[in-house]
Amino acid sequence: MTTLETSTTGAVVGAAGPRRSWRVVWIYGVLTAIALVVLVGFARPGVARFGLATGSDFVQLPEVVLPGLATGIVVALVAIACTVAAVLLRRRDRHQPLWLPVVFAVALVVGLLTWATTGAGQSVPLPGLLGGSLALAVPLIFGALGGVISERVGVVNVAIEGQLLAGAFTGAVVASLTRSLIVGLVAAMVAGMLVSFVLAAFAIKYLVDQVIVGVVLNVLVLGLTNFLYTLVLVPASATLNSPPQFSPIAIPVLSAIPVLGPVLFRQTVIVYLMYLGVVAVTIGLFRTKWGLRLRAVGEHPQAADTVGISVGGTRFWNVSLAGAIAGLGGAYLTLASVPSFTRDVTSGAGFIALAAVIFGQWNPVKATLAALLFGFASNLQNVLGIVGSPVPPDFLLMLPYVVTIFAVAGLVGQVRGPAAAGRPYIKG
Amino acid sequence: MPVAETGREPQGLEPGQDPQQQRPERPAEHGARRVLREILSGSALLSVLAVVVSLVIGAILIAVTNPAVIQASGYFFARPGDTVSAVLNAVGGAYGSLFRGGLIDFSAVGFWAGIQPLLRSLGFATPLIAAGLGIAIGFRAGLFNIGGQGQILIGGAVAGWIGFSLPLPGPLHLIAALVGGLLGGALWAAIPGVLKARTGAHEVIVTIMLNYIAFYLLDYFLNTPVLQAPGSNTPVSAPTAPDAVLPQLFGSPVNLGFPLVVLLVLAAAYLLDRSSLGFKLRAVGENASAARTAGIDVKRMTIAAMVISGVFVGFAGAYQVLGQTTSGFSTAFDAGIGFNAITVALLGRSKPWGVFWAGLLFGVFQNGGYTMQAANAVDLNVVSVVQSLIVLFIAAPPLVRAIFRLPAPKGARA
Amino acid sequence: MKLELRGITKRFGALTANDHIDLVVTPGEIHCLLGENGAGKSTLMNVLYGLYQADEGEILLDDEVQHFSGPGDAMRAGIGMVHQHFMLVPVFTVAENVMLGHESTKAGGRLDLDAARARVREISDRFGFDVDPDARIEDLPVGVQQRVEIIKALSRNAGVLVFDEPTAVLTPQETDELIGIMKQLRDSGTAIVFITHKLREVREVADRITVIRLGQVVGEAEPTASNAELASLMVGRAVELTVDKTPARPGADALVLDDVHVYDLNGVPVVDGVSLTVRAGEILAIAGVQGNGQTELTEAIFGLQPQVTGRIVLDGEELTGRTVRQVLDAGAGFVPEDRQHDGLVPEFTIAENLMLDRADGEPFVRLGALRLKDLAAFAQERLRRFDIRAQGIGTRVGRLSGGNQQKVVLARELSRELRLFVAAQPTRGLDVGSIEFVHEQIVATRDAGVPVIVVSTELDEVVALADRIAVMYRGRVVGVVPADTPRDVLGLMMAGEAPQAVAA
Amino acid sequence: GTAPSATSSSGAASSGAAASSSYLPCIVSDQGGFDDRSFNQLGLEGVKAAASDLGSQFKSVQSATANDYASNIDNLVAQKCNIVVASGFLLVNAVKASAQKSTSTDFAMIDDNSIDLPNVKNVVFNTNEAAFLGGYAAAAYSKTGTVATWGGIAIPPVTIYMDGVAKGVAYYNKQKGKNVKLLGWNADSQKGTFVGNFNDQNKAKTFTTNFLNQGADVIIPVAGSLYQGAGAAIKSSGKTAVLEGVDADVYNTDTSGAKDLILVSILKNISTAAKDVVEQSAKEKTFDNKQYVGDLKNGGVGLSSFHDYESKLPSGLSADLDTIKAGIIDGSIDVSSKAAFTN
Ligand SMILES: Nc1ncnc2c1ncn2[C@@H]1O[C@H](COP(=O)(O)OP(=O)(O)OP(=O)(O)O)[C@@H](O)[C@H]1O
Ligand SMILES: Nc1ncnc2c1ncn2[C@@H]1O[C@H](COP(=O)(O)OP(=O)(O)OP(=O)(O)O)[C@@H](O)[C@H]1O
Ligand SMILES: [Mg+2]
Ligand SMILES: [Mg+2]
Repeated sequence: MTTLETSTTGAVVGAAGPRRSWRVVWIYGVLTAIALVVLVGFARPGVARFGLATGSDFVQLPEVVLPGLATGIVVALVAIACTVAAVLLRRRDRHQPLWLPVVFAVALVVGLLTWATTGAGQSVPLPGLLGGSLALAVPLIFGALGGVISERVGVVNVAIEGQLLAGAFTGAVVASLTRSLIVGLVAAMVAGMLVSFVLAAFAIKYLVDQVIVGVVLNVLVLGLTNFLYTLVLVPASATLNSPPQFSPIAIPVLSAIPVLGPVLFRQTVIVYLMYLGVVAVTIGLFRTKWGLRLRAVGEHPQAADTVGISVGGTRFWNVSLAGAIAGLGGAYLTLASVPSFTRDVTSGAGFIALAAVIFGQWNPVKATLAALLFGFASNLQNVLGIVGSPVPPDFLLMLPYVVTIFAVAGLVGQVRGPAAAGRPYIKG
Repeated sequence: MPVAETGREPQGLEPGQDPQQQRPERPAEHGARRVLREILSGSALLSVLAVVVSLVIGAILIAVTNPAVIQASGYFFARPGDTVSAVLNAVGGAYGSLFRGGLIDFSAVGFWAGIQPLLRSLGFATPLIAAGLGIAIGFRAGLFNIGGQGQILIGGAVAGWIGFSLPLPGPLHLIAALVGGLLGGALWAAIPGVLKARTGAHEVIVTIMLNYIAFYLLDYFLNTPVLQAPGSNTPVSAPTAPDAVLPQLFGSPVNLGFPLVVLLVLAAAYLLDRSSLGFKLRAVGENASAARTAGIDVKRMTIAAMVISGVFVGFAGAYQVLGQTTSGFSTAFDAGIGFNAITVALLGRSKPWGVFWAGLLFGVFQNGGYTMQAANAVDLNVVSVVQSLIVLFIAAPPLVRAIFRLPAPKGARA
Repeated sequence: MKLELRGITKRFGALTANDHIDLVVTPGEIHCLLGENGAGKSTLMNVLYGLYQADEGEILLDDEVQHFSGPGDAMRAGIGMVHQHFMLVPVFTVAENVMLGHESTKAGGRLDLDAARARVREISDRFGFDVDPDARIEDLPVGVQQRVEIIKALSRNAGVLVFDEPTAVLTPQETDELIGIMKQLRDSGTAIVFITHKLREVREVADRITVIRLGQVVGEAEPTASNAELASLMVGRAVELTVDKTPARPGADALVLDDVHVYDLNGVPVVDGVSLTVRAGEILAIAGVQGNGQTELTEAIFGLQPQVTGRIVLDGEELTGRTVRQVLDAGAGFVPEDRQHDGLVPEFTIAENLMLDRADGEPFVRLGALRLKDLAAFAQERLRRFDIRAQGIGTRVGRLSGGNQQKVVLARELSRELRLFVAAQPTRGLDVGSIEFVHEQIVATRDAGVPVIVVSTELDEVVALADRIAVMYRGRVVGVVPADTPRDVLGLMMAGEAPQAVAA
Repeated sequence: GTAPSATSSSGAASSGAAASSSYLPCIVSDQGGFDDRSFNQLGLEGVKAAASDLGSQFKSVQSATANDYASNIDNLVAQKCNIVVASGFLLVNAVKASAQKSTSTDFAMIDDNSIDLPNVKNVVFNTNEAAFLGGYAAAAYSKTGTVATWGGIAIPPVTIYMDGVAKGVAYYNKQKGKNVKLLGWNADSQKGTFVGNFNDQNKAKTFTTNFLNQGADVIIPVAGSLYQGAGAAIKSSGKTAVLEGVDADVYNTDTSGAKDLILVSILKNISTAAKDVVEQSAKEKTFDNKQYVGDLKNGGVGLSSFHDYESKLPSGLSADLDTIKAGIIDGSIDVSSKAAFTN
């Protein structure tokens, strides 16, 4: 009954396990060399200016002015230090801690930003750069969380795009009708869940290949929302497509932290829900009974079955939960970001979220970081474009996608997903 | 004697007998015959019913958004007959147009005129089949190629560029453009293949990203003299030179692309069922470690599968610019085929002739949809809703059986 | 706890896997179930464990009728099972696996791992297991994994414990230990069902024996019954239990391994300076506990390991650094140890699997095209010659029983002109009838003048087949000894003792 | 089965008024669809208005992909449409092919003038003229001395606006000796900021925020309905900034609550043009293929009223705009754009 007898998205065939070994070290080396050549060798005269404050900050921070060449040298030194650390850790067969690539990446980004904006007239507002990255990443993060849960329980979730879109549409319509944001939010979750129900029902009950269902659901939801948008929403947009909007809430103390405070803690409820979601899913997956059972079902359904865990039920409810979470991401688009639904408003975010799931190795925190990286690259291209960049816009628009490919090919490489993801469980 | 016989003789099957009563496999059976047999077997009924259910759901969408129906339902309790007849009018009209526009127009004079719609549908089916074959070959090798869009864009752009810029004579021009398209698709598909083989990068991520990159790359070149029509300032290419256009056959709406895609189906069937390469691809797709142990170079097969997949998808791209939008293309000439091809491949169960029929069905729906929209003001999105429902229902026979309360087939697993 | 099965019948479509089976197991008894592959033993146990619902019949525990709708019910009723294929989540720790399904939690649903660790330690100590609760399953040797399975069952206070072919993957020492554990459990009043194909174990441990053939109980036997009697009862005919082989007539040195090292992905040597010579027409058996580098060594010969140093030479031809293809083309045949994972493509037909390693050229491929007629004729011949029980050459291999699957692998590997034959765990999980056949084929290959390496964790098999025996321990060859070396010496060598020390 | 006859009144999600004329005007959209709050929508409005004037039915079909253009047009012809309005330059090839085959059908080709056939009337707009005024107004209105424009994708109907805006800002600087900065578009290098599509409101919002962070207080998004994202950005930034609409008078069409942010709209009167062409074709039955060029002079393009902002304008701006408009019309002010139509 299944067309795709092979494992596709979820279970990556891994003749060998994680083969990170020396490759990562090489990447450090190569990137460091590039940084050295570009940032120091081709240093541009002048300074780069970074704004740290937002207009409404409590404490107004001064602009940071970085001299092009000196910053390049410092960044190169940090990069070299990171490379050396990586080599040493590798030598001693130690695990590479997560902070190392983060420090390395941050250093390189600072270097790149400085280099690219040295001598430009404009200063780069850092909070804006980071805040925009977060804004672009929010739907991706929700989608990725849904993806992680779904795939961890053994159901490949290609339908994230459909879940986001259904959430966006339903959230907008219901919030418009009821004038209640909370009801809209719940409706978005329900809509995402409904899409998941279909995925779960077909994948679990009817054993249809999960990738088929996912792909088809995306088409179905896009077709349906387009159809209803044109025929129902547009003629009655005042009643059906003018939802209220979540307004940002500043968290007292935290939002006063320089630079990061306003970025992270002057946000809407949905974003706070997202923080909670990342933490809850992470703790839940790895520290609770729920997570243990969920992962067991995704890794070895038969083993779970033999200890009395209902594989179908666990999959069904968790896939539904995943849909609800993705639905929240859709609601962000139409209730928090821009309060109205427009056709195909997700425009591919679900696919990027899927990439983030895999890129993040099915780990909620890493997937979140992957989504943030993508958001950052998207926003960076825009900011660079504004500040004045010699690169044609088409190439800037490619930037986030190229960055993702490089990251996946270079740093992540062969990743192993939940062993049973994509495979229907047949008892016996 | 310590062994106590119970004296009962086991009544089970002979050891050599397979209990499963499966149909004997006939690997050598000819493709078209096998398809025919599959259609005539029990699952054909289910497929028809799946289409019926999907059309019914589509009909509900059409009816509830139809102005006449909405109007009549306003006084439903006074005159329910009006609502019913409005529904029948709306749905009957829409599906009548779908049939008339996609398959056969019985109101047309003469056989030739009557099947014009079908012939036009073949034109829409052609790229879907070609790209669907490419995706299916990827599936069979265990690779999920979501990059159809990018491969079509690059393949088509190369074909188009050859088609309008190279001064080649006669048929050579067409051949060169076609080959260029195939190579362009292959090249773009080779990237995820090589990255997967070399670094293990997941093809799903890479192909998604390459779709976007191809789009912006094409956009860039459409704004430069490389692709932009001379003297124009719109990002639209120059028209394909007449001798690089796929010629119409016998004055019908069908062009050479369709016979070529039939050849592609045969080639794919041959590749998968009859060739050494296909055998190895399938082996890698089914069990990569066993293939490796048997001396098959898994990495090379990964690259080969992606390249071949890209060749087929590239044909769809070439077809788009040499047969469909021959008067110059923009960034949108992929027309969603890259994604629809996934659905087509899935509906066709990744088998070449299955893909062929699935592509044909989608082509008919697409073409009929235009007439439905023009004649009955039914939004085109209904078609994609119905198409996706068909795939879902066909994939889940038990559901269709449950809907129609059909008995489960004998010997179904517990 | 007393277990009684009454008239259990289980059908799969047209096939009756269990046909009115009656079975009584009393507390403090080890009850052996014997039967050839596909006789219906696992099915019966799966019914007992609630994984399958019986079509007819009932299950009684302490004379009370039970209704299990799933394994959860069975476990709560006090039934534990050590499955033929381990039911452990590889990426979980021991403690996590043990607690799975009956987790104790702290506030907020958080796992109480400490409690689970304590439970693991407690049971470990009781039976003298040495199991680290925080070790990940995939990092553990098979023997230890099995202990985890046992801990899992005991942690739920199982009164009836089922062992489905638990010794198939164990070393003699581990088997002995397991048998000790079973006896200990029995003595503490547990009712034990023990399924195995190894008659020696049966006689060693069984209190009663029930033989199943084709889904029916065909008889009961006493533990004192001879191997031959048991075997013929199982198979329904007389079975040759000893390998009938003439002394080897070894020829010249054929395969020479010189200081071979294999490194894993972290650069740790898993094969650590192995030098061996195999002569034409002899069987060199490599014995050893699972996970001491045998797998990697054979894979190194076939170019399946990425990091290999040293020299591997076959008939003067260097194999080191060659691709798998080149090694196969040099005339090497390989039966990998995990046939389902590495040896076969389950979705492919028998015929297709028979050409898997010859997909590039003659005789099945010409000018890139498959020659299906030739393949079909060849496959028919193999089917007959290797007595592969299947409906036909078009049957998918995944539908065959393990024994028949193994025959397909053998039929493929032994159909080329061989200059080297390597068989890893060639009879793992096979019944006596199939073992007999496989052993005959291996000996026949040797007699044809081919150098043969047999890797086995099964001492019976090693002793039966070998002309010489090399024992591996921790990536090194402890010693190469004659075939008639006593079992206890071999056992000690497998634990790392040098042969001189053992002999002394 | 028998289908309802092609011209039956079952068509068109339409006026509903009883048809008094058998003349059938039709319109086909490009991929943006008729709800793009931009030229497709305006074209449809024009056709609707003409149909209601004529007392006729009308038909409208949407295109979802590039594959749809030719079939949609052919099907409209088959539905016996008297005139087919093709909305957007992407349809040009399909129109050309169909017009050659169907010589008895009239065509109106919007935003392109490359077809030279007796039954095709090209309708183009010198949008840069109006955008020039918009740019000037933006520069004059800006308190921060920074204004910004960005587009959906880089196609001429979009960049022609951005060119005009750039020229208008530069003209303001020259005239007033100021240094108002325009972000997001460089008319010389033809490089600037684009969202990459016309759907992604979240990205539109984020990008607008980036411009606001750079101090821009007048934003001119040239991307159909994506102005909503820009409006949301201004609202959530808490800054005082305004938008300029494009194509339609967004002050009137907006339903997203961005109305109070609309300083002014740069109009491209597609609906009037479409209506005129249809009525010309219908009433006089004398359809001419003379190109229609909408410009400041004939009112085909222009600036909308400043609505709520009328009272907040810098003094003299209205007069300046009138002068400039005259200058553009008489050719004394250079508004040239690389994206403009040439003949
Ligand atoms: N899930 C199933 N579906 C259909 N048939 C099955 C299934 N499981 C087992 N069978 C059939 O039931 C019969 C008994 O199988 P079972 O696994 O119980 O044998 P067994 O005695 O355990 O063999 P072995 O010694 O090889 O483990 C087999 O012939 C097999 O064909
Ligand atoms: N899903 C299935 N459908 C049909 N038959 C099945 C299925 N699963 C297992 N079988 C049948 O069950 C039998 C036993 O399968 P199983 O995997 O238990 O092998 P096994 O008992 O371990 O055999 P062996 O002991 O020889 O290794 C096989 O004959 C196979 O044909
Ligand atoms: Mg068994
Ligand atoms: Mg078995």
